[in-house]
Amino acid sequence: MRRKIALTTRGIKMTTKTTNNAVSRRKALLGLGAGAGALATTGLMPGAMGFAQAQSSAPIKIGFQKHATGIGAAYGRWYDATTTAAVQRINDGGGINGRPVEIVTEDDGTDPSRGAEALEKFEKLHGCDIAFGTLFSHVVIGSAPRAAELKLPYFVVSEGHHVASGMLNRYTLQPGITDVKSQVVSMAPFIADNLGKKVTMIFPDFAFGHDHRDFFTQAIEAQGGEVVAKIAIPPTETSFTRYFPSIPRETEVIYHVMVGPAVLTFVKEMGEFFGPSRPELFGFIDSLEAVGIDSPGLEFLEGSYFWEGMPRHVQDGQSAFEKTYRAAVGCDDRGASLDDPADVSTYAHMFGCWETLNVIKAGMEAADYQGPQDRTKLIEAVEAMSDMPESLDHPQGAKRFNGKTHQVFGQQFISKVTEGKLVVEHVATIEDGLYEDEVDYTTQSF
Amino acid sequence: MAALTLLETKGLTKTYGGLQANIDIDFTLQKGLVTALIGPNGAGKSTFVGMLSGRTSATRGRVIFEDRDISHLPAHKRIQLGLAYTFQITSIFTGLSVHENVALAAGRTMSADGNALNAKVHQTLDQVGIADRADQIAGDLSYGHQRLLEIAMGLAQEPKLFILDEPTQGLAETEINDFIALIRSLAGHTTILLIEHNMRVVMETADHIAVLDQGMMLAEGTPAQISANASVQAAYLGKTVDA
Amino acid sequence: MEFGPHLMLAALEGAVIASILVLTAMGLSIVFGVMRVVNVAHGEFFMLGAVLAWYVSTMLGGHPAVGFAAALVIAPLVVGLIAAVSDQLILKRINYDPDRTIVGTIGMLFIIQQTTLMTFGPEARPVEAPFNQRLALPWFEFGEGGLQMIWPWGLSITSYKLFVIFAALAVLVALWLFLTRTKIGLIMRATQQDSEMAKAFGVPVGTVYSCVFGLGAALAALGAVLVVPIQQAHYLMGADPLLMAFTVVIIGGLGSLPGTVIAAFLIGMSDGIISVFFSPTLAQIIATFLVAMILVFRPQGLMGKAET
Amino acid sequence: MTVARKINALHFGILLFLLACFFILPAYHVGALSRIMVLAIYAIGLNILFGYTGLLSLGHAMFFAAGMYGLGLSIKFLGVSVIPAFGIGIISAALLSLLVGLLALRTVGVSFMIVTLMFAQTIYLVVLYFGEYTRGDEGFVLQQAERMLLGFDVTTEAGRYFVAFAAFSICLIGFAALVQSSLGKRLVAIRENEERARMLGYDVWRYKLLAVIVSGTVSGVAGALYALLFGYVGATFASVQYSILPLLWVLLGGAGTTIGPLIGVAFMFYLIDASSAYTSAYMLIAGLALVILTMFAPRGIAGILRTKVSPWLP
Repeated sequence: MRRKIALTTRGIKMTTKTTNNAVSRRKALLGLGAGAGALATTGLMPGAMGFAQAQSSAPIKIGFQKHATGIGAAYGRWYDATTTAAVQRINDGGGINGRPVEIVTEDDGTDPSRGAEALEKFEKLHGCDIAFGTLFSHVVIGSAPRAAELKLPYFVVSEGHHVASGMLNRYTLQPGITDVKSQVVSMAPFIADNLGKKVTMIFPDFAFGHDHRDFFTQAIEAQGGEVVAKIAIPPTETSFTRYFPSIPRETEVIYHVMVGPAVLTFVKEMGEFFGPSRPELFGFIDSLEAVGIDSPGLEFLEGSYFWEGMPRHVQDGQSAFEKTYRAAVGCDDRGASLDDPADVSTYAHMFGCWETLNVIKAGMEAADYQGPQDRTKLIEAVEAMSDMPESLDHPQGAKRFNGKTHQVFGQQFISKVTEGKLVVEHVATIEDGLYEDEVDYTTQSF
Repeated sequence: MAALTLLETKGLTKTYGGLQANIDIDFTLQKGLVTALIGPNGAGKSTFVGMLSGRTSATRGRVIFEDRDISHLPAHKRIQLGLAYTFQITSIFTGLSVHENVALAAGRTMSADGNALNAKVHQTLDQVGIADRADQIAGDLSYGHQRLLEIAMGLAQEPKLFILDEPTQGLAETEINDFIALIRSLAGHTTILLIEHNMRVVMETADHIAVLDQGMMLAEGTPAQISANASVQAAYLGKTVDA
Repeated sequence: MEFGPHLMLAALEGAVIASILVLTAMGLSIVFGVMRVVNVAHGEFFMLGAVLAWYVSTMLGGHPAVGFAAALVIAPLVVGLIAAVSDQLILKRINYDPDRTIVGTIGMLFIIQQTTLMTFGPEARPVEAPFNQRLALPWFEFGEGGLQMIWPWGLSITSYKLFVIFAALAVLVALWLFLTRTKIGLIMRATQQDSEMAKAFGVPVGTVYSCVFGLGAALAALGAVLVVPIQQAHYLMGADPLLMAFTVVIIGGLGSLPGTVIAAFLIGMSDGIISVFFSPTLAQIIATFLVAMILVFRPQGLMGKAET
Repeated sequence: MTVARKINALHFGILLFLLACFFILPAYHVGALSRIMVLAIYAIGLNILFGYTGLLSLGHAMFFAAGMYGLGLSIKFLGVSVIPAFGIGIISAALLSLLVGLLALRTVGVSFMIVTLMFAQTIYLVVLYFGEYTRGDEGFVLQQAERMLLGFDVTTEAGRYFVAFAAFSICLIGFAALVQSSLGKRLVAIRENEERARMLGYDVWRYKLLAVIVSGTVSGVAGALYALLFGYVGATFASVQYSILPLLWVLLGGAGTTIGPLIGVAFMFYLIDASSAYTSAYMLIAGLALVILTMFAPRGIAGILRTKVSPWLP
């Protein structure tokens, strides 16, 4: 599979010379200065080949399902910002197969039915080449059947296990972000070795929480630990203190994955409950995406641990790719908007949009994608991918794509809150997060 | 005489909280007659007929209709047995047409066969004199016509016992004359229990009069007997009469 | 945790929930009682209160208490004004027809929500509490040496949460005085009893309605300002208070203010206490179902008069 | 033309138009219409109870969900084919509505609203509680192979459209017949004046129960159909939002009219669809539209037609 990747890279070199889209000079130069190494391979010199090889210079249209409204709106805004930045970079680099990329955005309202409608619009109204997606699992799962019926490749950035579980279909792929099962599995060794073996889990009582419950219980047992209590909180809950007494005294680690607007309350009330004598805390940053770690009431998190898909705060030894990426999406050293330090991004997830778009680009170039008739070729090209080295295309780190399960795997970070900063303590490798295949989509017909 | 009794009450009593609205009323209603129930305001007349029709549940006592104890039947079952009831405050389907109002009243017993039902509706509307308004929305009718419509809805059910709660209230003099004529035309085949304040209507239509005062049956008799009854006069003179 | 302390903790939490709920529900109850309309946008007024509290406290800066105190005054006033204006602009013109009011207030709900999303954004934003000490609570137990005072693990409340309970009580008392001792309060209650009669006596019913609508919204906003240091301001936060308040008002018995208070207390507490005995979601299922069954077997609510 | 003829002509005209739409309209609108028709069935379900009987339920999502999960779970776990699964979906909705009717009809007015709301919320939480089977909020997918209707593929555009069309036709014609029947008139009588209806000898409670069951079952049909045609079953459809939506559709289209539900769904769909092309603030536009409609067209769109153009509208 290595060969294929190399080919792809050559493809990029050949075609990414210029673009007819308006070029943001400032951003391009910024990128050039910051990530010189990476950019040398993709090249940003104007002129030369142009669209010579492209049969058409019409834009490649990518339908973007956005959580513009509804419960996922905070994610939607940053997914949008990242997508815009990634497309800008792709277009600045000459587009895909010599054609510029155009993003067509539709609000999915964070609702499965609206999500499916958005896909319909992409296909039938906007004439999109592919659809590109969204975070919340129910939207993805509600949309995926339509994608298959419309024969519209649907690239999701949801971190759900739905793709790799085999629940979805050949048209749905998740090549830019690791799924929750892998994330959870890769956390267990660190927790068992460093924090404690008796774990109480607190999670929302819906599928996302159940995934955590099931995968982590298995994984921690494999490490010789045990889950001493599982506290499922109803998703509509807004106050939590009354649930904490169910935490057994013997608990050494609390594993929490609450999401939604009430999580701040959750963390705050947990702090108030335990006071000075708390067990170790391990959480998923999903809880605090788009929320400043220095928000009032979160002082209690000092010294606790978080999974991060990508470190929100700049770490020592930051890679050039990371630096360029961070600047491109408009985030400061603390993962907040450059314009407003109170506007914190969803940094641990949104890189998935950036990377997914680059995978799409690589896939389209490998498949010599010309139009909707080449969609299956595109899917096959992506399925054929395997290792993706760390690069500006993959600033979060190297990835390994599993073509059979349509799921990508990458490294995961465990950060400790240290003086109000998320400092990476441990990096779980790709291997830590691998698990047996549950499906082989490549055997399904198109 | 027993064979001619249509409805009978035994010890019928209603108390609201501590207030006694009807106290141990024993009453018989003769088949085929027009009986008027009179009494001063607050005497408990509406409560009494409410308990007959089942709108109001009795605190105790029995209601016997055609030799059958109906005390525990809900209102709609009593209506199905052949009672009809018009409300003191006009109660019609204001959003529906006059025709539909009467059709709903007649339609319970008749099959949905359009023609027979239509004929019945027209005949009934004719009877009360508003056939020309069949297609109007009931809520648009004048007050007097709405009262007539409600009477038509009662008639359309072809009741064995027709209870009218102050049917002439608010009617003009000519309309009252028409009403009197209508009641007279029904006399003989439909038994009528009439709550009425207008003494002219009572005297011109009733075969029999019952007087209720302070929740108790004060007197019963023919119009002539009642007119001459001293205690009835006392009851009326002692209170405000709003007829 | 031991059963006793757990129950006590749940009861304390229940009291906090009930305190916020009672203010929100009182607002809805007054509107419902006087105007006989269901205000579906009531939860959005609650949300606006929380959002405004964030704006006020962020703009003022300084000690959290300054911003909080300012928000306590400003947010209810502004929200009340917005509500009164929308009453004049919309509800008055549809004659408070029940069905149309539902559609109209759903429309208002969308407008308020979207406007907040576009200005305030989709994030949950915290407001710092003016004070927030953790207070460990003791528990008494019969041990070997007789009655012992122990300090169970986790049994605590914060000073701010205690403040919320007392603040809600204070507001209730003030509201009661307002309704019973002031002229405008009496006019409101007279209008509630019989708006036709009130009109006949020269009460400007239209103005009273606007005031009532404003007052109802202001109470919701006040509840939100109190809650926002515990929970966070978020543009979708209005749905839950709306449903809860609506339920409280009906369970309490339409138009019965004492009933509303009792129901808020019952529902807030039961929410807390049932959770001691069952797993969280099951507890919510049971609590929700019980609320429905209370109404099934007492359709007029706890303090309502039976309809005949 | 007699009124009955006009009414029939109207309904068949609408159906013919919908049929023609498949051949005339661009693909996107064909897809949109199949969704609109399914949701219009849901709105018809609510309209029977709310528009014609005068009972406002705020919990109809539970019936929609009963149909949806009845079909979805029986396909997923019992492995039955579509037709029996559809039957199970409908029976689930019918049983649930019977149960809810028996309990909730002890209440009237706002209490009825709250009781139905609470029952629906209970059902929603139950769906989450049994997440092991339902996959909670995330829901689950019905695979293409599981969605064959007697060898007929409902996952194609045409398949979906014609199944939706057939179901909608049956529901609209059945609904129109119900409204014209003496049963329908009695329901209206109860809506207009319950006490009068009772004092005409009608067993009001029994008619209301019947209305709840018919209404709930029709809503369940819509839910089962939705799962079948769109291949997804999820808790979102049991949430409060999906109880409020049909109410909105019915009120917008015209409560107590036969064509109101379809008009309401289509109007709302295209309003959001059109405005979302220009702005992400389509909710603002939808909100304004609601306020304006309720101020100037209180009886809904079909209501305007009835007062301004054709008073005979059923």
